[in-house]
Amino acid sequence: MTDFSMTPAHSRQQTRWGKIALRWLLYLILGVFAVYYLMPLFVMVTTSLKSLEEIRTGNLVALPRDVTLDAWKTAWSGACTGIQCDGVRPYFWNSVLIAVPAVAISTLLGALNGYVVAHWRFRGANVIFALMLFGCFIPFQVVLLPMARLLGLMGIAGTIPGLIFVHVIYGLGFTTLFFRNYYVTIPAELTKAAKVDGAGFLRIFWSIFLPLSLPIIVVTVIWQFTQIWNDFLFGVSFSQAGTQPITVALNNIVNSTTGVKEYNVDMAAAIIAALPTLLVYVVAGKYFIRGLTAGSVKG
Amino acid sequence: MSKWIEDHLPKVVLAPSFIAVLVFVYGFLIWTAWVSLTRSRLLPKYDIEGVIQYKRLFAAPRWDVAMNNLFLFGALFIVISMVLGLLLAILLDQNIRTEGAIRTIYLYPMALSMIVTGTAWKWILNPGLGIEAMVRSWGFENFRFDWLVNPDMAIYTIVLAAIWQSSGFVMALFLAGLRSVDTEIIRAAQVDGIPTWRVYSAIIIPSMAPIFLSAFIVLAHLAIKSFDLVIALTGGGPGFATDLPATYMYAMAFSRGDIGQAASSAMIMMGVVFTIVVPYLYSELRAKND
Amino acid sequence: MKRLALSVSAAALVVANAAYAEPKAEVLHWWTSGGEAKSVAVLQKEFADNGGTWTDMPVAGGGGDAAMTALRARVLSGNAPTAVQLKGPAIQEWYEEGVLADISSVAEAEGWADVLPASIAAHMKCEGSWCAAPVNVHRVDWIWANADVLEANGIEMPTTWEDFNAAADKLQAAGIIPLAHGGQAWQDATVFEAVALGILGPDGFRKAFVDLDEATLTSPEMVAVFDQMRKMRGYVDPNFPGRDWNLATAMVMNGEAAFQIMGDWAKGEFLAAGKAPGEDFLCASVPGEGFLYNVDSFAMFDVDGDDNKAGQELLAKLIVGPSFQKVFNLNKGSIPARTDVALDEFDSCAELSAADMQASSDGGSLLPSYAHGMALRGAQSGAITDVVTQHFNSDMSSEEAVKQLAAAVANSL
Amino acid sequence: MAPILDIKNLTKNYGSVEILKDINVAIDQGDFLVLVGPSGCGKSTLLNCIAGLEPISGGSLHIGGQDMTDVSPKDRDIAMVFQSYALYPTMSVAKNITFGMKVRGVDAATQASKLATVAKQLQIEKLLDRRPGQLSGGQRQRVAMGRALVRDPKLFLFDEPLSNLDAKLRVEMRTEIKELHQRLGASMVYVTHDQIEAMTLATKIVVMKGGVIQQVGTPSEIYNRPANLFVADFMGNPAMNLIPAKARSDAAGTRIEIARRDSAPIVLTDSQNRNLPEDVVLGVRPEDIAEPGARAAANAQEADCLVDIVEPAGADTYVVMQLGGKHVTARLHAETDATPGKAQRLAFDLGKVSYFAPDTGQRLN
Repeated sequence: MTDFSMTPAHSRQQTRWGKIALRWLLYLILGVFAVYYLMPLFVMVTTSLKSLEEIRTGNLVALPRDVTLDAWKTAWSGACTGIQCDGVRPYFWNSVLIAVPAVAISTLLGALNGYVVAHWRFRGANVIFALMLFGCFIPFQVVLLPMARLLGLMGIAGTIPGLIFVHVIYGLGFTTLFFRNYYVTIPAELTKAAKVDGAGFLRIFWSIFLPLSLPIIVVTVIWQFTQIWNDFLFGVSFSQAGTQPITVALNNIVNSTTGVKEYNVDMAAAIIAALPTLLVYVVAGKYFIRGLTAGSVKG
Repeated sequence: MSKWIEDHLPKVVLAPSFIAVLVFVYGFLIWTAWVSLTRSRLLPKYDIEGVIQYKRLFAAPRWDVAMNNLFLFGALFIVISMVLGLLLAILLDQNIRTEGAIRTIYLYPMALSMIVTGTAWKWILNPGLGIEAMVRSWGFENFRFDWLVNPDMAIYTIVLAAIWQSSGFVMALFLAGLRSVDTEIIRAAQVDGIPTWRVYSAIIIPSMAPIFLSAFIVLAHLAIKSFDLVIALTGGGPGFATDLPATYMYAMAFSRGDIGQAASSAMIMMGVVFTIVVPYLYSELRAKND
Repeated sequence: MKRLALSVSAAALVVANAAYAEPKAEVLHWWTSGGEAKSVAVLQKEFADNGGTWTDMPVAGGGGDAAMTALRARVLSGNAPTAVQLKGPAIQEWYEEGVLADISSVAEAEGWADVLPASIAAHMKCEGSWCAAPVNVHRVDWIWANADVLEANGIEMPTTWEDFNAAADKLQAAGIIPLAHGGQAWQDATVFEAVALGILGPDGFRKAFVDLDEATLTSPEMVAVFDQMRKMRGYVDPNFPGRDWNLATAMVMNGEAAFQIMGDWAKGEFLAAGKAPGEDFLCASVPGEGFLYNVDSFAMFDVDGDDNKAGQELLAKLIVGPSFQKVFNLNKGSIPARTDVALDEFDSCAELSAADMQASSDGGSLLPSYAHGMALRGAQSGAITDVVTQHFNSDMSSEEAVKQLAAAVANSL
Repeated sequence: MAPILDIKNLTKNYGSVEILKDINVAIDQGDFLVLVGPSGCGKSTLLNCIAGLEPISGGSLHIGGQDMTDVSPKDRDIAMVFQSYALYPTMSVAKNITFGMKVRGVDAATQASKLATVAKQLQIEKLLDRRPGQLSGGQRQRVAMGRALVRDPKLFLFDEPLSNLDAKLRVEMRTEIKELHQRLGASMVYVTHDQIEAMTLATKIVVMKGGVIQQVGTPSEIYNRPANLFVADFMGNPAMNLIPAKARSDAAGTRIEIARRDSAPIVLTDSQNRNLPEDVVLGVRPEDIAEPGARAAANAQEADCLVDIVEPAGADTYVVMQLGGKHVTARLHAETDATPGKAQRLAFDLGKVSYFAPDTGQRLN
C-alpha cells in the first residue's frame, strides 16, 4: 500500500498543504465516479417510489414528490406476470432452487478440476484445460437449440434439475479457471509431502487444499451466483410453467409489448430481483477482494 | 486394482467435466458448423447445401455493421474498463477511510441484470428525459448529449453502460493485485527518491501483468457475449446502428426463423473468439511448462 | 377370439378415458401485462368453468421473440406446450415442421368457415385443415390524434398524405411535434407499411409485401413511399430513437404531439388514462384504402395424453366462441375475428374498425400486416424492416433504399 | 545384507526427452547418499523417482530388498523433507507432524507419544500449537524434519532442505543433520547443488550432469580422483585448476609442459610413466600448489610464476596466475609475501594431480 502523500519533504508547510489539497482532489474524483455508478440505481429507486401518475407527468430523473411503496407491494405480490397476478414472489423461490445447487455443484466441480489441472497433471491435462477455458466463450445463443434437444433426450427438459444441469455445464470453464489459477500458486511440494505422508488424491484435496480455499470459494460463488441468478436466456428456454426463474417473471413484467407500462412496478421488481445478488456483494465484498488478493488473479 | 484407481483418480474426476465440455461445447459447435451449411429456417435441418449462408451473411449490410461495432465496442470497452479500473484501484488504495462503501458502490453494477438497468440507462441518456434535459433545466440551453439517438454515436452509449457494469469488477481485480505487490519494493523505491507515479508505472503496474491477462479474459468474454445490454438500451437501434454479432445471431435464430443464417454468424463469431483467446491460452500454458 | 374381445374392450376403455379425460392445457403466450393479462384471464376462466386445468406459461419480450425462443427449445426437447400464441405464416412454417395438431374436427363442428372473414380464415389453415384458432383482429393502419390540438390549430383528420403533410407542416410551425413516434424497428415498419398501403394501394401492397414482386418493390411508387418516409422523419422529434410506443402515445395524450400511427392497442393507453374516443382523442384509418390486420391466434401443438388433447379441443372451441371473442376484445382494444359478434358494447373506434373490415373483406383490400408478421416469413419481413429502419435512421436516398430493399429481399431466401 | 536402496538401470523420460539415463546406485543401511550436480542435472527428479512421486520409465528400484518400482509413495516406507518445507499451512505444527500417522490410522496415544519424542528431540515443544505462517525459517525447517522423523522410515529423503536458510543457519542445520544421521544410524538420500554440503554430509556421493551419473564414490574419492573434467571442476572450492599442457613420456617419466604468458614454458617432471597422449589437461587442486616446503608433498616440482592477483581469505591467501592460457589459483599461507606483478616460486604436488583427455574429458591416470 502506497501513499501519494509520501513524497520527500521539500518544505514542510508546502507539503502539508499539498497533501491536504491532494487528499481533497482524491475524494472528489472518487465521489464523481461514485455518482456515475450510483446514477442508474438512483433512477430506479426514485422511480419505484413514485406513483404512475407522477411518472407520466413529471421528470423521470427527479426525486419523488409523494413517496409511495405501492409499487413495491405490487411488484412483490401483485404484478401480473401472465394471467397470474402474484408478482415475482413465486418465481423468487424457483430462482433459489436453481441457483443454490447450481452454484454449489459448479463450485465443487471447479475446485476438483482446478486441483487436478494444477496438481495432478497428466499427459494432455493442459489441452483439456485449454479446451475447457475456450468453452467459457461460447455464446449461449449457440447452444440453446442443441441443448434443448439433449435435455429432452435426457428427460429433464423444463425441469429445475435440467436448469441446474445447464448452469453447471456452462459454469465449469470459469470455476475451473478460478480454482486452477489459485491452486497453481500452492507449491507442488505440498502435494508431494502429503503423498509421502500417505494421503491419497481425495484426502489431500479434503485436508489440505479445501481448508486453503475459502478466499477463492468466495470469489467463485459470487461470480457464479451473479451469472446464474441473472440468467434469462437459459431460464426462459429450458423452463416450463412452474419452473420459471425470477428473471423470466421480471421480463414478463418489464417487457410486455402492447400493454400499459407501469415503470414504478418495473423498477421495484427489478430491485427485488437483484436483492440477493446485491446482498451477496455487500456481505461478501470484503472477502471478494481478499480472495482475489490471495492468488486467484495470478496467471 | 486399487492401485489403478489411485493412479487414475485424477483423470476419473476430471473426466465428467471434460466429457461435458466436449459434448456441450465442442459437440454443439460442430452441430452449429453443420447447420450453418444448410438452409435451416424455423428448426434445424441437416441437408448440406454449401456455403450459401456465409454468402448471405457477407452480403448483409447489417452484419457488416455488427462486426464493425464488435471491434469498436470491444476495443473501447476493454481498454477503458481496464484504464478506469486501474485508476480507481490506485486511487482507492490510498488509505481511503470509506473504502468499503466506495468499493461496494463501484462493484454493485455487476450484480444487476441488464434487463432492468438498461431501462434506467435509457432514461438517463435520453436527451428529452435525462441528463440533457436536466442540464438544460439548470439554464444551459445549448447543452447537448444526444448520443443515444444519434446513429453515429449510439454505440458509445453501449460502451458507457457496459463500462459502468464491468469496470468495478476490473477495479476489484486490480485492487487485489495492488494489495499483493511486495510492499518492500515500494518502500525501497521511495527511499531511493523515485516519484510515486514512477513507482506505479515502472514497478507496480508491470508486476501485475497476470492480472491484466485475467481482466482481459473476463472483459473479452463479456464483450463478445454482450446481448442483454444492447437489447435493453437501444434494441440495436437507431436503425441497426448498435447491432452486435450476438444480437444479430439472436435476431436471425429466434425472431426471424433463419437458423442457418444464425449458425453461420455464430461460426464467424467463434472464429473471432478463437483468434483472441488462443494467444492467451498459449501464453498461459507456455508459462506453466517452465 | 378371446384376445380380440379383450383388445376391443381395452380400446373401448381408452375411448371412454378420452371422453372423460379432464382437459388440460399448458399455454405459451406473451400477454403479460395489464389489459392483456386480464384478457387472457377471461379465457382461462371459461376454460376452468368447462372443467379444464390451465397452466400458464407466459414469456414476454420483443413482440414474442422470447416466447418463440422458448417455443423452439420446448419443441426440440420434445416437451412442446399444448397451445401456443402464434400468428401469420409462422403457423404454416411450424406446420411444415410437422409439429402442429389438426383441429379441423372442432372447427367444422363450430362452423368457423362461416363466421370468419375468408382472408383471416386462410391464415388458420394448413394444407386445407384447420391448425390454429384466431383470437382477435388488430387493425394496424390507425392514425391517432389529440382532439384538442387539432381543434386549436384548425386541422381535420387527414384523408390523403398531402393533407397529412400540410397539417404536419402547420403543426410544426406552431411548435407542436406533428408525429409521435418511437424509433424501434417494428414501429418504423408500422409507419412504413401504413404509408405504403396509402401510396401503393391495396393491390400494390399485396404485390410488394405478400408476393414480394420485384417490379413493385423497385417501382417509382416505392420510391415515393420512401420519400414520404423521409418526410415523416422530419415530423418526428429528435429524441425518438428507442422510445417505447406507449411513451409516444403519452406524447399525443399530453398534447406534446398531434398524431401517432400505431395499431389499435394504442387505444388501451388512451382509455387507461381516462381519455374518451371522439372527445379527447380521435381515431381514423391512415390515408388511403385498405385494412391491415394483425390477427392473434393460438396454434395447437402435437402432444401426448388424452387430457391434453381434450384440452386443445376445448381451448380451440372457446377461443373462437362468441362470448370469449367479445369479452377478450373489449379488454384488448381489438375487434373480434368472427363477424357475428354484436358490437353494442364496443367503442366508436372499434365499430369503425369492424365496419372497415367487413367492407375491405368484401372489396378484397383486407390485407395482412407485414410489420407484424402476418404477411411474410420472419426472414423476409426482417430483411425488409432492416432496410426501412436503416433508411429512416440515416440520410439514405429513396432510390438507394429501393435498391437495397430488392437486394435484401433477394438475399433473404 | 541386501542394500537398503538399490537402483538398477533406471531411466526417466518426459515424452521424447530423456531426463535420467541408465542410473545405477546402491547404498547400504546407514549410508548417507548425496546426489549433487548443477540445477537441471536430474538429481531432484531422481529423488522424486525414489520417493515414487514420479513414475520411472525403465529399470527397477528396490528399497529394503523389496521391489518398489511401481509402489505408491505411501507404501515405500520413506519420509521426505522438502526445499520449501511444504508444511500444511492450515494445520498447527502438531497436526503437521501427526498428519501422516492420522492418515495411516495410528491410534491417538501412539501419535501423542511419538509427537512428544520428536518435539523434544528437535526442541520444538513450544511451537506445537502454532501455524507454519507464524514460524521463522529455521523453525519451519525443524518442523519439516520432525514430520519426517516421526515416521521412523527405512529411508529418509532430503530435497535441498537447507537452501532456503541463510548462510549461518545453513551451517548449523548441516551439523545437526549430520549429528542426527550419526545418532539414528538411518539411511538417507540427500539432494543438493552445494558441493560443500555434499562433502561434509555424505558417506557416498553421486555426481550427476545431464541425467547421467558422472561418478559415484566416497567424498575423498570424488575429491581426489575425479572421474572427469566435469566432476573435477564441480567439486571443490576454489575449483580444481584445469591447465592445458603437453605431455612427453619416456623411460624417465613424464615431462609436463605448461605454457606461460611471457616466458618459456614450465616443465614439470612426473617420475611415473603414465602413458599420456601429447595433449592433456592437468588438474591440480589449489592446495597442491604452495610455497616450496610448505606442505608435505610426495612429488613436488617447483617453478617461478608471475602473480596477477592476491586474494587474502583469512586462513589462507589465494594467488591467481596465468598458466596454459587459464587463470590458475594457488592456496598459500595467510602470511605469504606474494605481490601482484612479481614472480613467486611455487611447488606443484605432482603426486596428487589428475590428468584428463581434453577431447573426452575422461580421467587418464
